[in-house]
Amino acid sequence: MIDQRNFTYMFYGFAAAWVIVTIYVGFLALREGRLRDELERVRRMVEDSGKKN
Amino acid sequence: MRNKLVFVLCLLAAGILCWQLYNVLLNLPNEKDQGAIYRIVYFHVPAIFTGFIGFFIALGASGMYLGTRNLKYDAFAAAVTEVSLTFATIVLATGMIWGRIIWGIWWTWDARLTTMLVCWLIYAGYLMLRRAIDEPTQRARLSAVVSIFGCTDIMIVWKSIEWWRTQHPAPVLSVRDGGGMAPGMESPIYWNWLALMCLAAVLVIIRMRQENMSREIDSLRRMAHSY
Amino acid sequence: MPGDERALEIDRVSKYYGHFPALRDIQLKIEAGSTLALLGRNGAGKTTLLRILAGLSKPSEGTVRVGGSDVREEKTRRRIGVLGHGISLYDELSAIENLKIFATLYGYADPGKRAGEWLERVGLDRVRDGLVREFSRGMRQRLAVARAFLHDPEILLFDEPFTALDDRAIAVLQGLLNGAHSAGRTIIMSTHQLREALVLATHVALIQRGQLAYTGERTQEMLDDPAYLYRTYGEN
Amino acid sequence: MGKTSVGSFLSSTVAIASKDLRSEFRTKEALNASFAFSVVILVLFSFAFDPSSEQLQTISGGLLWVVFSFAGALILNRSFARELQNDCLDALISSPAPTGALFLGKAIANFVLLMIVELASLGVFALFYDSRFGAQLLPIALVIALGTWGITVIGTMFSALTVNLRMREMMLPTLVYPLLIPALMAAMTLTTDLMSGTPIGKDNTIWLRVLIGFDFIYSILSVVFIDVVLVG
Repeated sequence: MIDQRNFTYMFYGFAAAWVIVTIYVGFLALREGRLRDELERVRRMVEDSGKKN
Repeated sequence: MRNKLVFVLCLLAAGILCWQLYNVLLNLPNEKDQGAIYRIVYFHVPAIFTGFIGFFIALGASGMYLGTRNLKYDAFAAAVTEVSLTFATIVLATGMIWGRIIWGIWWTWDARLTTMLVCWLIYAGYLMLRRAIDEPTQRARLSAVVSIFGCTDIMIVWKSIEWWRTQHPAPVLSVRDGGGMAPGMESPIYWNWLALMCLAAVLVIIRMRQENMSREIDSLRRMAHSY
Repeated sequence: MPGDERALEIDRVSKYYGHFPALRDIQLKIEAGSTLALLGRNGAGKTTLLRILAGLSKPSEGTVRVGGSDVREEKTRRRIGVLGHGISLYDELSAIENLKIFATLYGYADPGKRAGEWLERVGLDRVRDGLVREFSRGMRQRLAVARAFLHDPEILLFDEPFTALDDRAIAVLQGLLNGAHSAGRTIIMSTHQLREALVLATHVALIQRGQLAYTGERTQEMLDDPAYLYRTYGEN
Repeated sequence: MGKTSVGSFLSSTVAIASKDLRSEFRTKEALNASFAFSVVILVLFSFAFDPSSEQLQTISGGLLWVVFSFAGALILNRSFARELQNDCLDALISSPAPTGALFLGKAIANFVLLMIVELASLGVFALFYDSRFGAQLLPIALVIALGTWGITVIGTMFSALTVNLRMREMMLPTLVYPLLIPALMAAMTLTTDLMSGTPIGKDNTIWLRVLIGFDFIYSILSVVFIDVVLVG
């Protein structure tokens, strides 16, 4: 049976590792969304200024 | 093709991690002094390996960029550094939690801890520098130089504190000193390392794609202004 | 050919900012003794090209050579003089100190003598020990011109030379440019001031969106109607 | 040919260094600011610790180097920024002087300026904290010189690297201080030892080696990479 001493702290340690990875993945996802929006916007901007000329 | 690779690597990482989590929690014997907390080592050590390998790969990629001036290498270096920094953060966090129980303190100015912290600070600076430069070619050039300076520094720190006070457990793996952990207790470290490398590869691929996208945004913006 | 030894050759030069091509495939040979007016809109790439010619930035592709050696080589840089937007002088130093530094960097054995001569030529010898900070705008500009001509360069690069200058400095500069031209120096200048530039120029190059749209000798038509080039070779 | 190019390298280095020093001595802006700042920090530290206690001996090295590296940031921030004012940097780069000479000239000027500030604040330190370093004066001077060269080499390089950036003043310390850790660590340990009367010997020669190695490695790296930073 698993040792009960310090079990909660072991759990915190594992959780910390996974929380950090999750935060990073969330951060990547946010940036992905922001970049896609921006790319779309800038593409439209280039098309517009191309038309004007 | 690339998506398929990401998917496979994800699956592989998840599979190994679940299997090893089960293994670590339920199959491994208890350690006589430390209690359950020693199991943190199965994340701590693989994260160290992954992080440090990443920083050295970033050094290589930065050198390759300066040699070839191909922005592909710059995107790679940036992605690897950022992902490695995430793993360095994991190392520090898990290490501090372990230290709180075993040493009774969150932090100590020990050789290995200090190296990791210096490493963290240097590469955080690297990422901040990247954000402060708009022009992609200039950014690539300058951050490659910073990466080379930073990696050199870590090697100097590492060498210089080998003679310094050390409180950190000596490396426990058998490859280093032919002893330490029992063979059955050691293998999860390697398995988890493999899993974390797969995870890191996935993150690097995604991050690199973003780097390329932001470069494209930059060039489109310049194009819009030039008309 | 003896002329070739001194010609400036721009061979398939491109410059990218990320993926954006600021200069694309510029191919141009500037014969020794010619005066080239580099024309184009803001952001067309004139300054980028001049910076590459001056060795201030490296092309992403292609080479720039003078007499067969790259512009970043030490001996080539000795043959090039640059005057950019800024005056490139130190405010806290005196006129003579400023020129002496550059004379030293250009390897003159007696930098003080060289600096003194040039102060005389631009009419600043009476204020040789005055700090540049205290100089009037015109005096600063004349000193800047002296700084650029100090090492008697074969190739002179000017970025918008007339824009910031006052009348007297324009007169000094035009005098020096004429002198340099008749002494067989190569002059390359980028400018908005079409008329002034075209009067001096023997050749013209028009850059449009990073590409060379036109290059050739300056013709009478251009003098009569400075906008002619833009109308004929421009995109709109 | 070899001899003349070494000669021109040296004369360019000297020209750049003396130009920087001359214009700084004329305005004394960076010198004054940096010295005033050091004195303020020294005074502030006296509230943090009991200046007369035994404890001070063990932290004096650390305290001094914290002051020195803060003072250094003020001087180094100005180093390449000074060249931006009238586009002077362009004129220097397009001149035949090698970029390595340019770097070394500026590094030497910064070294001299920083040493002046350091010696002055060392005097203030001795006054406020009643320190005596007479016995170990020469080794202390050596350690200070080596540590300062470390700060200036890294600082000058990153001053060049950050010169065209927005937020230059913030980026420079963020990048420079982590890199300086091994040099500062060595200098702090050695200074503390020397101040408390322990000469450089068996136990701490290792730190001297670290300091010398740091200076040597980064001097070489900087001269090699300065061209990439300034030109491309």
